[in-house]
Amino acid sequence: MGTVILLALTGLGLAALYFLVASGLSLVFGLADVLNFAHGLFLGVGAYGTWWAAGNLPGAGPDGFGFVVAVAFGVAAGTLVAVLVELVLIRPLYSRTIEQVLVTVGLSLAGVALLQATWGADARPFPRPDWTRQVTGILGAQVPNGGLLLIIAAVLVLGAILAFLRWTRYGLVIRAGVENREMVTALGIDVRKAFTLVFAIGGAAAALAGALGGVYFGTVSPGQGGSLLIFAFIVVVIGGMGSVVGSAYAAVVVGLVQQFVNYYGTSGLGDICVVGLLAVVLLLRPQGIAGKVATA
Amino acid sequence: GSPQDTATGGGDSAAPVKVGLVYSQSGALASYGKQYIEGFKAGLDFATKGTGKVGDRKIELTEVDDAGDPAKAVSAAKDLIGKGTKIIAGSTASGVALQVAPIAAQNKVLFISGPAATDAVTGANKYTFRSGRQSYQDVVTAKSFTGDPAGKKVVVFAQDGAFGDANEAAVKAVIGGAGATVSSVRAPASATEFTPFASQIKAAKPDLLFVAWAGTTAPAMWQTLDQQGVLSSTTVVTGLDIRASWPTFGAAGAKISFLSHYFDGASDTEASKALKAKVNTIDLFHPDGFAAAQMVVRAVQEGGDDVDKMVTALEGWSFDGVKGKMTIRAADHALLQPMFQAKLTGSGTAFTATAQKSLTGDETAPPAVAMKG
Amino acid sequence: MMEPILSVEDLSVRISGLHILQGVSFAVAPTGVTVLLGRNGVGKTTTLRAIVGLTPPAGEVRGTIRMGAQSLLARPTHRLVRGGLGYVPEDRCVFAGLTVAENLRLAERRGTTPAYDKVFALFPELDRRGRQRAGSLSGGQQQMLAIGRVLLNDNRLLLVDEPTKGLAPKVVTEVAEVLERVAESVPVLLVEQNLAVVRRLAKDAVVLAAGKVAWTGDARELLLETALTKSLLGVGSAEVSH
Amino acid sequence: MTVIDAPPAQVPDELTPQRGRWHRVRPFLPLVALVVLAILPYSTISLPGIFEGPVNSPGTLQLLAICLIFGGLAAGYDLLFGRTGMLSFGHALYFAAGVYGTDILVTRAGLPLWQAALLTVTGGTILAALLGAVALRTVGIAFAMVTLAFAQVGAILVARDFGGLTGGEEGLPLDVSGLPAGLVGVTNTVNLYWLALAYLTLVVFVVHRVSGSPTGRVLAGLRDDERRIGVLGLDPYRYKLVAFTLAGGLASAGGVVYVLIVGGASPHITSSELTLSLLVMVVLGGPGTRWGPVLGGVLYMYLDHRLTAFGTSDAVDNLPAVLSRPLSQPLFVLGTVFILAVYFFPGGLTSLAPRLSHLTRSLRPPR
Amino acid sequence: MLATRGLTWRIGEVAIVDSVYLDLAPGEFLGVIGPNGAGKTSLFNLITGLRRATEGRITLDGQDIGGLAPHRRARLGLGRTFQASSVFGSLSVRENVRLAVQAHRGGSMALWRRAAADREVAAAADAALDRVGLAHRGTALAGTLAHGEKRKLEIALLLAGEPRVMLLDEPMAGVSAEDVPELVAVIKSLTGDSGRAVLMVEHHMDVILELADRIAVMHHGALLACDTPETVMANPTVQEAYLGESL
Ligand SMILES: Nc1ncnc2c1ncn2[C@@H]1O[C@H](COP(=O)(O)OP(=O)(O)OP(=O)(O)O)[C@@H](O)[C@H]1O
Ligand SMILES: Nc1ncnc2c1ncn2[C@@H]1O[C@H](COP(=O)(O)OP(=O)(O)OP(=O)(O)O)[C@@H](O)[C@H]1O
Ligand SMILES: [Mg+2]
Ligand SMILES: [Mg+2]
Repeated sequence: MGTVILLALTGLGLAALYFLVASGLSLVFGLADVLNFAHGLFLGVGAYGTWWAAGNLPGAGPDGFGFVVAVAFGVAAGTLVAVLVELVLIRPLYSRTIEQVLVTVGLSLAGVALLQATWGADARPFPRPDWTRQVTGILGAQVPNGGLLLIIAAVLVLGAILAFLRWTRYGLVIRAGVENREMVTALGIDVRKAFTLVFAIGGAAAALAGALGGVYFGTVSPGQGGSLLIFAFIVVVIGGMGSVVGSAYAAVVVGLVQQFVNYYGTSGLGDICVVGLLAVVLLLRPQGIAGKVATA
Repeated sequence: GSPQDTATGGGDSAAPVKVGLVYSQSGALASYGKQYIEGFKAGLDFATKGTGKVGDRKIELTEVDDAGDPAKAVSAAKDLIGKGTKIIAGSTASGVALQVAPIAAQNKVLFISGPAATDAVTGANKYTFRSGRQSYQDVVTAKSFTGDPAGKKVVVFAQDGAFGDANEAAVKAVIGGAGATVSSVRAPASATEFTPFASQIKAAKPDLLFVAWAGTTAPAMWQTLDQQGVLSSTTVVTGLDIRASWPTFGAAGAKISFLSHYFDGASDTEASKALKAKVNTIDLFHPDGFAAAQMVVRAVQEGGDDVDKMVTALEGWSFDGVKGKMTIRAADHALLQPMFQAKLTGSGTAFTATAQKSLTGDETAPPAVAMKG
Repeated sequence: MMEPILSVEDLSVRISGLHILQGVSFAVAPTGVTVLLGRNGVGKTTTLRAIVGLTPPAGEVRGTIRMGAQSLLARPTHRLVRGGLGYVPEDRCVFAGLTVAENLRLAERRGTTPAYDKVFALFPELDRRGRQRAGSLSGGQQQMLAIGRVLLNDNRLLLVDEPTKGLAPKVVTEVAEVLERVAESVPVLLVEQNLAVVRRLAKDAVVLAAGKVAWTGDARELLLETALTKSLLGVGSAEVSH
Repeated sequence: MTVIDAPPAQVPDELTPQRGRWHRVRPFLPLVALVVLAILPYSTISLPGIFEGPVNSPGTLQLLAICLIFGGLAAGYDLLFGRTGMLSFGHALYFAAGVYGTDILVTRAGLPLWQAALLTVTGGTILAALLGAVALRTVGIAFAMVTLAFAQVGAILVARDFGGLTGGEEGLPLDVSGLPAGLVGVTNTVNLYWLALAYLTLVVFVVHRVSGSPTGRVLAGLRDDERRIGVLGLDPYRYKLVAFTLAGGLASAGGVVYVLIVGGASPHITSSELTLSLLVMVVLGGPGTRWGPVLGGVLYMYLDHRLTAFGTSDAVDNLPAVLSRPLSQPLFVLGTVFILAVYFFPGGLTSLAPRLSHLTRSLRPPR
Repeated sequence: MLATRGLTWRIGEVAIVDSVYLDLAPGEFLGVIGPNGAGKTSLFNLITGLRRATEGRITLDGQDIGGLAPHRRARLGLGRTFQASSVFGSLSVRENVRLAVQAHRGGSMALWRRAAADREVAAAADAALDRVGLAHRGTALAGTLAHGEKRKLEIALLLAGEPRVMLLDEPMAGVSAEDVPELVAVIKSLTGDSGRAVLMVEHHMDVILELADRIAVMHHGALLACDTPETVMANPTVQEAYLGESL
């Protein structure tokens, strides 16, 4: 029983991490229709930003309120980079999907290399409050606090994004803009601003994922973002493009499947199961769990 | 010109000797590569007494970055060989070493593999040597933590893939062969969540846990093992990685018994002093570069431009390296060398390793394998 | 003639090397409907799009376009529209993935009260189908939505590109009536192929031919003179009046 | 009857045939290029900065061979992506099948090379047909993801090293003892180069023939509007499957040649990054064009290999640290090149040609 | 020739197409009119197989084709145009039509023949282009055509397939007044010869009246009437629901 609970809760922690990465990806991918391979870079910026702030920024530190300041700095850095990327690189390329791929792939290569050139290839210990290293006993299972922190953060991010889409017009503007940017402008809306905002939010979510991922892994390294990305992509696609709620469901499914299969099956089977799940879901429902059928 | 032209090296007794160093300057193993080349330069200085010459002949180094990609390394090796290079050293990654070794044999040039730990380099062919340690020697060192293995339960926790396979096989041979029951828990190298594996290990209740894990997820893995109480319930042995990784163990570090290839202060040899004078703090792979340079100098001294003579000169040669007495076993070119047990203490970013015990090259000698080619 | 609401002078548009408009000049009266005529491919749509600033990035626009004293060239489309330039595009361009209600909501402008009652009175269908996705509307329904969403706001000038295309005769009549009523308060620049509609609505006419203005003047005059309609529009006046 | 003339027929620039001598020479240019490439190894010219040694040195030939292979791979991938509009993220799988298939059959099973190659290409083609048959039930991004998923399973299987077949992350060096002597050893690098050139020629020829064939016309139609193809009476699925299988077969043939050139298999080639880089190559060169993907592939691989040397060169080392640190990271330079390419030659490298000829024409004094 | 029996398409509760019984005789020209949203395009989609009917049968020459994929139906001689022009935007106008001709001549998988060398296909394509008056635009990319030109290209694509049953969805929409008579003549010529049957949705009443042998009126998915033009035009419901008062 304890094992099942432990696996379920740690699986949810993993799911939360996937969701944090996927949420920004899903927003940018689903709403702005940009296949953003540079998402891992935003993650890296968030992680390194937090790491740097904790060591160098006055008022920030590895513990207590200082840690909150450090994370805030990391998120701000990630957001800033995302906004700059959108303004300078992506803006001229909307609806030119293929060029976007080239630019974002280029960006992820160059960005990660830049992180490596600046801070070296080795993993650095990540500053984090001591309690995140401890465990909490829940029904006989020793659940790592880092995972619980991820779950809480994921729920908050989910709520915030849903509120943004529901209570502001931006969700509408962006969905419309993806279909036909020109026509949105012809209705008197500055669609460019809306897309920048999407990138900002996507970047912020990614940077937060980077910072909390640092807490979870205990280290920060240049390639960390990229390695999470593939599962995040899978989550986005299983969940349905652009559906943040779908991503949340998918993240939970993927996290739990991985965890339980890895325990009860043989090694590596967890990954294969997730990949198989992706194929099966798409073959049965090409639009993903929560995606809508595309119009003719 | 003819498409089959290659430059013919040497002949002239005063011409410089070309040595190609193909290793990772960029990519994931860049810091291993950096240590290797620092070690190599210090070693060259040491072995040539600061002249950089063997006899009248200057050692001319060509460094090429393979970025950890065997394809690039092979291209570089072919390029070097085409230009008349008779000695190639380097290979930070095992995959690179394994693919460069056959190239060396096909073209009859000397190849001295670097930090690559795979056992398969040993005995790969007549022209391939190694200047670092191999996985098997790690495992033998790990065995020294168990006392009498008979009747004990040993679990190997390793990544999927060849590195994990080799470690598992070595543990089965070394510790299992001595009477322990060995089982294994394997995880994908890409895993990010280790609780299932920690639970499996815990359920197995081992007397000794041998962990063979490399890569950026290692800290998360150790934290999970610690959190799930694995570290405090049994003896855990693993290899001590480069210094940069030490702080990532955090509190878990104190609960682990480390086997070590090398760390600063593990030995007090002439060579280690010379090396320390150059690099301040010796790290894991400095000795490999150092030994490679010593072997290069020996090969040139005895063999001149004749690769076969170089091979004969190296086979069976013993020398005083950074780690202590090193011997190149003639049968399979294994490099017999001392290994160490270590303890990690400290906190924050300041950790120190202290030697517990050292094992001689003979104690950690891997079984001889047949030369493949 | 009163001061025109919109004046286009020597407008020339090139798109990826093709000289599509070659010095077009005309004016739109401050009241009533001015109709832009011409056969397929002469550049009617291109003209309207140049006015709202929607020439594709590969295009190049020269000349002057003014609304009142203000030059419209080089101002971003969304500013122009907020400044009171309503545009109903040729192929409707409703947002297929959004519901009808969302399509309308999108057209609301900040700081003004959207005239939903007016729109729903004109097109009750839009009220009834609020939750249907616009992509699944029939062609005619989509056209209603496209016009409806522009009428939510007050405009100083409407640009309407072939609004009756693909509509049932009854709806054509309805749309014509709507435009007639709209034109009482807002001037309209209309592109239209249905000459019956033109006859009913148009006050002034501009005929394009091969990227140039071939004729401007009173629409009635154009449609009554058989010779003129025949030479400019390729149809006899008999066909005009069905 | 009317005063209105129909608008003059407007023909996009690139479709207007260019008159003159040039026009007559053009069809033979590929042949000339092929001949030049084939006799290249007989030249001893040194191109300092571009290649390490003379053109006929083994290092240079090896680099060229790898570039040519990837030129061919990119051209094959373009059959899917540029010409049919199928965005596959799993193309690396068929290449890897070629590499590992040959390697395992030669090294582990001890088959002679020609048998191993034949079996591998057949197997790779069948694999592509089978997986394509499943994946093509989806379209668009879903298709991309299903193909990615299949490739990912391949990558996991290689990494798992079942039965020690693949060598896991360490890769599997090719056992050359059974290989023809002409393919072994540095002095024979030139033969590998010719092999690579032959592969490239084969792929370009096949892709060219296929896209000029009636089927190619259908594929081009599929790229624009699949529904319409169905209504015209053609089965979209069948045509897409043929393109997918053909591209898969070409990729596995590329794998066979590659494993000979590199002398082994390593798991790099199973990664999704490889597919992504195929996509980058195609886009860099110009999708759907005859030479674009080839140029893109060659340039990509050239940069990928040469930038490591650039990063460690003195010129870079002597720069101030702010510049030299990032510049010594090959991937930084490569990534930056991609980004700049998009803004400076949108439409790919091949789009440069008409622009250059435009430039030369406008520079030429009017006659 | 073509017959539908109780053809119905429901989305949820709503019947978009509601139990339609239609019969099309060889050589017949049947006009379909009805208010916007009546389900005319949907009916076409069901017949050509782009949508699957929820109930009812479709037969072509007595053979049930309800379960066939769109391309199978097309091969049996069913051709259509789309209300929103759907042409191959990145191909030239001429290639568009050649593709259609080639599709008609047999969809065998020829990978090695040179497509451009097929004179017959080229000739047939040029003939079709000529017929709709687009010959002078042959080299333009179809995506850059003006709206009306795309309509003509649609018809050329249809002609190229030489279908036995043709479904035209508002072919006149957006065609400039000058070109209407020309296009009407083209469509008229389609039926004149062979035993071809045409089903045409159109809102231009004059065009319908000129061409159609019978007119079917759809309303709310159902067939309101299907009779001679005179009878239909006299029907008060049609007057009220569809025609309204003339301009
Ligand atoms: N993006 C473009 N690229 C190239 N040519 C274009 C582009 N847009 C329009 N054209 C060309 O410009 C010409 C005028 O097109 P436009 O759409 O303005 O005609 P129109 O008068 O609105 O015709 P219609 O009555 O058919 O709608 C056409 O020949 C068309 O092919
Ligand atoms: N996928 C769908 N989901 C929901 N409703 C749909 C869908 N497709 C069509 N409809 C509805 O079915 C009705 C019939 O649409 P259809 O396009 O067949 O009309 P039509 O008769 O062709 O009209 P028009 O003359 O305007 O083109 C419309 O009310 C439309 O909104
Ligand atoms: Mg138009
Ligand atoms: Mg319709």
